[in-house]
Amino acid sequence: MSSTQEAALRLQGIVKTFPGVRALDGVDFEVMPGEVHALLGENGAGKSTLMKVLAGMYQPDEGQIIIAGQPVRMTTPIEAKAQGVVLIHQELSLVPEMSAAENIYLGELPVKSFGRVDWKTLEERSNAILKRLKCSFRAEMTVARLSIANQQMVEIARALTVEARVVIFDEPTASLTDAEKVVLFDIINDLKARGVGIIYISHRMDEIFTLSDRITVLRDGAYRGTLITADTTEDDVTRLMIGRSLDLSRDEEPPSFGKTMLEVRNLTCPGLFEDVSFTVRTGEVVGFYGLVGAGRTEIAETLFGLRKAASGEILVDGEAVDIVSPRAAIAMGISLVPENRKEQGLVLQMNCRDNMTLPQIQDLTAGPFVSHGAELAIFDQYRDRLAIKTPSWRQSAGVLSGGNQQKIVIGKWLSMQPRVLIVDEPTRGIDVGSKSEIHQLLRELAAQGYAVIVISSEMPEVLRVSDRIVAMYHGRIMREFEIADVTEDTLVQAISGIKSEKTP
Amino acid sequence: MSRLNDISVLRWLMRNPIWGFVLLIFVFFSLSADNFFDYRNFQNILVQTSTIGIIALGMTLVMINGNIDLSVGATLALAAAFAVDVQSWAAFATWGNWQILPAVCIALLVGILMGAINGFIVWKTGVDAFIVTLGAMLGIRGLVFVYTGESSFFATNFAYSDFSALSLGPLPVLAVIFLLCVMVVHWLLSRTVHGRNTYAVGGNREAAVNAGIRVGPHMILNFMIIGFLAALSGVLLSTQMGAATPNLGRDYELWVITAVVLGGTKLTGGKGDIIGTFGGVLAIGIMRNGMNLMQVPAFYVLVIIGAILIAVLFLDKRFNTSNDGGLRL
Amino acid sequence: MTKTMKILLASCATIALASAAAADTVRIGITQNNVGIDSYQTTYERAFIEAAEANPDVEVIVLDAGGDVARQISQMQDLIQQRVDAIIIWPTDGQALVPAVRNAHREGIPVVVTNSNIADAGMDFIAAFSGPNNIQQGIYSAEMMCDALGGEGQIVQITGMPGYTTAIERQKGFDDRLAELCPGVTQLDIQPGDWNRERAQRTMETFLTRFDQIDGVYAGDDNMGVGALNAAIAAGRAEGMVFIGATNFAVGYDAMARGEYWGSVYQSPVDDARAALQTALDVLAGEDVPKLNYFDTPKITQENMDQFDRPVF
Amino acid sequence: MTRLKAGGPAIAKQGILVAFIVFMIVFSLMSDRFLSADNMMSVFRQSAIIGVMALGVTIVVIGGNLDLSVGSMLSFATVLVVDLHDKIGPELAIPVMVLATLCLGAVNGFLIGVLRLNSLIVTLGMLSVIQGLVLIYSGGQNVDIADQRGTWFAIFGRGAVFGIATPIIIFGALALLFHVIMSMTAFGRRVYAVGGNPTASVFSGIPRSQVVFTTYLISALCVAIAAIILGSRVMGSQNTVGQGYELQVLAAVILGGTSLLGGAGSILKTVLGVLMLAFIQNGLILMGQPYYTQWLVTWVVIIVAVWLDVAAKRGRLFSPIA
Repeated sequence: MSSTQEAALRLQGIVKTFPGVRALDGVDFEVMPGEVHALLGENGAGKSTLMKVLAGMYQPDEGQIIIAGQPVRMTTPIEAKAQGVVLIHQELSLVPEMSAAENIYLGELPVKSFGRVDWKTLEERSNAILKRLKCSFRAEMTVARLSIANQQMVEIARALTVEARVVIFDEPTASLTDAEKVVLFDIINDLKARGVGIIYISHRMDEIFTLSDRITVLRDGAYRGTLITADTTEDDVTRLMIGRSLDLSRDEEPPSFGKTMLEVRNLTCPGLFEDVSFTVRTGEVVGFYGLVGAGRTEIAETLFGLRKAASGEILVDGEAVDIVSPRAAIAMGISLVPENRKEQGLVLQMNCRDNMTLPQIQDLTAGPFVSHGAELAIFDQYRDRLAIKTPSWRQSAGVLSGGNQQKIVIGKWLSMQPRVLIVDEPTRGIDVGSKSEIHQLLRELAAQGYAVIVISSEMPEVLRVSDRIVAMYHGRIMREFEIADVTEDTLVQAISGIKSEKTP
Repeated sequence: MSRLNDISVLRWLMRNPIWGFVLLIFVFFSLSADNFFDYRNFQNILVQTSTIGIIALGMTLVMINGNIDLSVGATLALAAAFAVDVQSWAAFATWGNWQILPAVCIALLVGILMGAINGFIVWKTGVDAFIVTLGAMLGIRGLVFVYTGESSFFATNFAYSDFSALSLGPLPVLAVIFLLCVMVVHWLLSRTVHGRNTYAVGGNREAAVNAGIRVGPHMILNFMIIGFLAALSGVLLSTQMGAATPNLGRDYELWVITAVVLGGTKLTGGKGDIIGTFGGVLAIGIMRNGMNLMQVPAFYVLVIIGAILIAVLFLDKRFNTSNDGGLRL
Repeated sequence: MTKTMKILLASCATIALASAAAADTVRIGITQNNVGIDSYQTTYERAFIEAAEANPDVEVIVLDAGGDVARQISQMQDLIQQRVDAIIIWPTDGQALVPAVRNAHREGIPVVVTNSNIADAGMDFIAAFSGPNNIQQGIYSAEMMCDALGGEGQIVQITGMPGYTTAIERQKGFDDRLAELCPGVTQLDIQPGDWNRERAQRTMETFLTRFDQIDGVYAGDDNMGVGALNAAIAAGRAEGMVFIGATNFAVGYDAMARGEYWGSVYQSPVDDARAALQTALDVLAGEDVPKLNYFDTPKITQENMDQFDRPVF
Repeated sequence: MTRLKAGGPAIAKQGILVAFIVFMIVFSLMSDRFLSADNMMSVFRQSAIIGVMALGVTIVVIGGNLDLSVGSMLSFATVLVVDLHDKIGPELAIPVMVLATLCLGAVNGFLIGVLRLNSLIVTLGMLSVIQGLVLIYSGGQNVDIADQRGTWFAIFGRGAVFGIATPIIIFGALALLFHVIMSMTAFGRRVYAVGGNPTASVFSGIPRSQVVFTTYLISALCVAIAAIILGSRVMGSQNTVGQGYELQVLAAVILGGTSLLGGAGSILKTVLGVLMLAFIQNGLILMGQPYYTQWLVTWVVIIVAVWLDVAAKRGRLFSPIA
């Protein structure tokens, strides 16, 4: 990476404004051939806008894009791809009813006469790319029938249809298992070795420190600095991102646990989870850790009345209960903050206040009417308590940042005064600053005497918030750890299905 | 037949339940209606279904795109009016039987134009196609009345209506045109880039935009295709009548949508095919024909067809939707 | 109730006896316009079936096009397919059925057109027409209107479903005759009421706000005429206004009896149906049947109404 | 240029209101009778039947579904109430008809709310089924009330209170009632939630099936009320009297800016949509235009009004899609 070398891609003074917002404010950025350059910033810092400018989806108002020394103008994704700039989207953007091959070459299917698709060429080329990615499925398969991870591979395969100069990965690991991550990192290293410049966007610090050569940080649409990864600590990066230092330590009073609030005995739902037993006490956070598909979310859904267990018992506060619906669960004091906040947590076009009071709207009435005052009182209380940033309760939930949306959902369930609070993936897709606030909040809730279950796929998260960790593998509980006894190694072993000595 | 073949036929029927239904009613009417199982009756069924069938092909494209077109009945009437009226224009008076040619061309162009207008509005305004074409359904019908002045047009040249009585080999020419359209649109949808992009735009519009597919012009093209097919259907219908009436094609949009949905195309887009639509069209055609032959009173036909539509939807939901993982939503 | 049952039983018995006796029956197919849209067509259908059942030598196939031209064309094909001996058609559209009738003609199946006639181009291919003369009915209504107003006044017209032959013919007969007979009567406006009483009522309400002086209303049938009458009564302007319709319905007959409705044209669906069947049978019997067989549809007014039975529909 | 100012003039977000005002001004300039009290009353009275039905359909659409069966359901209810009027008397005919109509609504609600079948197709099928049922019931005959002057049933369609026609009072009262229900009660909130995001609603403990089911019952109830007005106004009924009403009703709802995707819409704006359609019809006839010009005008008005609405929400006039 000598300074004499020509950058694969260079951005100079990029400005992009939207009505009322200056989304990018003079951003400089470069990536060298054979370099992995991580791009960091909180949600709303301008990363996505920058990526869309790079991928030809937005036109910058000011500034220059220089590729291999030549200033270029890219007005469509196809033009960007022709220049060798390829974006791999964060959210899967595949067409489910089409084959993997068609998806890989979407928008540029090889053509024969009369606009016919040249299937032979298409499938040959696609299979070659999948082979290069060490994928075990054929390109003729319909995408709808592939696993999420394989779908992600199809997404990545798209980048390899051209001789890419620059490949942009936008949160590529969000839905991948650890094993699949290893394959992905191999691919990135392979691309790197071929002299491709990589732009890597992620919220996960560990990945960034494993992969990247340099780190550039954006904040509020502006460039905040570039760091050499080898000479940097996580703390430096975080400070640059949020403008202050993050406190990651757990310096609270030693927790005091009360009575057993929730007890699950031999709960079984064939094909999803088997023979699951555990307890949660008041004042305690129990973390459920495991790979995607290990059955954690399904247990939560069963406890919330969304699934019917084949056998087993659920006891709330010592009483055996039959939970037939979410309404029943709510009546028993169980709350669930679901995994997917946009699809399961919020009615996006509804305003913040109405979203928050939705589960108890029936109880907030004065006569036949909903009491405006009672609703607003709840909203104000939880907006202050959770530090939700919104100009007004009238704001529709859809326009808030991910972190604030998640706080609305948490507020919605806290306001129900639950006896058991289940939080599934509390910080997925949320920036570092909000993440830490939510972790803090979960600890506080425990301290206030709530019985809390946290489901997470992120090891630092479970380690940080839990008092006890339940490790799951393939629908079964492999081991339970007290937080004091757990080590990263034993935890990884437990969730990978490696047998070890039982905990006493 | 080998066992393997049996299984694949079964599996094919499972994926295309409408053809199982077509088979069922075919056997039923063959056994219970006297004149049903007869080669000439099969010809009739094909001719009778061609009107709705040809439009249904276009509707399949538009619905896979995630749109809908409620204005096809009115477009059909407008095209029929042009096809019949232009023949009598003074400009073509000396053309003899060739006066039919410009008439048909103009009628088809009018259909394409109506489709283009719908498509353009859907693209540029971003208003839902259901609303745009609901408006167009009223508006184009208004154009028909403005153009015809409320009365029927008729073709003075019997050569025009003789066309519909022609046969090509063993099949009536209308049936041949219909089958030809089925094959061409099937080929278009399954083999060409435009056809594949139709699935992409309907299945995941964002992905299609990101992949550089120009979604707007793409949708306009599909609206033009359905406009063309509705006009073609109108021209063929007017050859059967030797005339065009301003009320022609009322409620056809509902029948067309019924046929397409019976054929397994999803209203949400991204899914469906011509084989299914063809089955859906035949199902309606056979039921109507068979019930006519069995003299089922018209009042009961309404109840039966409505109930079958709902029943098919119910069965499709039971057997053909992807497993939602047992979540009680 | 019991009386109907007895008649039914009796007719069943007759049929059973008759069919045992009959050597060869004729099969006649009928495709009707739109049964169920109003009582006239329904009564027609019922009368037709009754007339056919009363005749042991006739077997009928009764179809309904639901107002859809294309469906009527397919029904024609289906009837040809069944090789019926004769087809009776109530055309949904006079022009558009010409080729279908021509096909039947080519196949050697005689076609009798009922109620509203086929276009001129089709006259060569039909065996006969049987039905009311709609143009004449329009003329009658114009004459009554002229009479009632004494040759001076302002009127409005409410027509049937736009684009349908009966509606067009009645309007034509009325317009032409009125202009000829009574130049002193001016037509303020013509709007459709779609054979629908409620829609006619709405149309009339708008007329009433629009025009301060309306002396007479001509409606394409009594159903719409009574709708217009309702509107005028509600607005308190019915007094002295002349209402003239066509196809005398029971509601029109009753309104006439109350003195609110001036006159109409008496047209019996039972006569219509019987005439159609008889014409078809005559054709099949090889008799020399005239092309146009109009059955009588006389004027009915408050004065002469006691000569007519109250319509059953 | 083509971009509207963010949060710009509030008026830009009221597409329907703008269109409405423009139309009222144009019509009143073209015809001096248009704004007369008589004409206004007459338009209000005429729009009551479609209006009452549109109120129910608005609630169904906010809940994320469609109802195309209201047209033939209106035929069903009107024929039933008129036919039973002379057989069992109005005091029994009305409750029997309302119950029967609610049963049809319950069938819709069960198929769509509980079995989760697509509402467009189910109600399309029901449109056909119910039309068949009406014809089978009546044998295709018109039904009439014999004693038109003497029955107290006349009050619903022909009566007046303080000089205001009863249909207007019924429409107005129902509009207010439903507005209050949708904007101020827990049920209303739940309908918006289920229409906006059914999954999230279930995750919030809302009984989704029950809510959707209820919206169809309400729609059927509105049809029953409309049928009482219609039957009383006409004192008779044809079997196809409601044919085509479903589309006029839907047009009014759409014109009122209710999103077909569900979760958004307003009862009061539907009233505006209903009146707008009625004024277009009435105004054009007053101007002496042939009846089919109203179809052309409606075409343009629907698209422009919804376009303005959509444009205001996205902040720019034209869709950004390439």
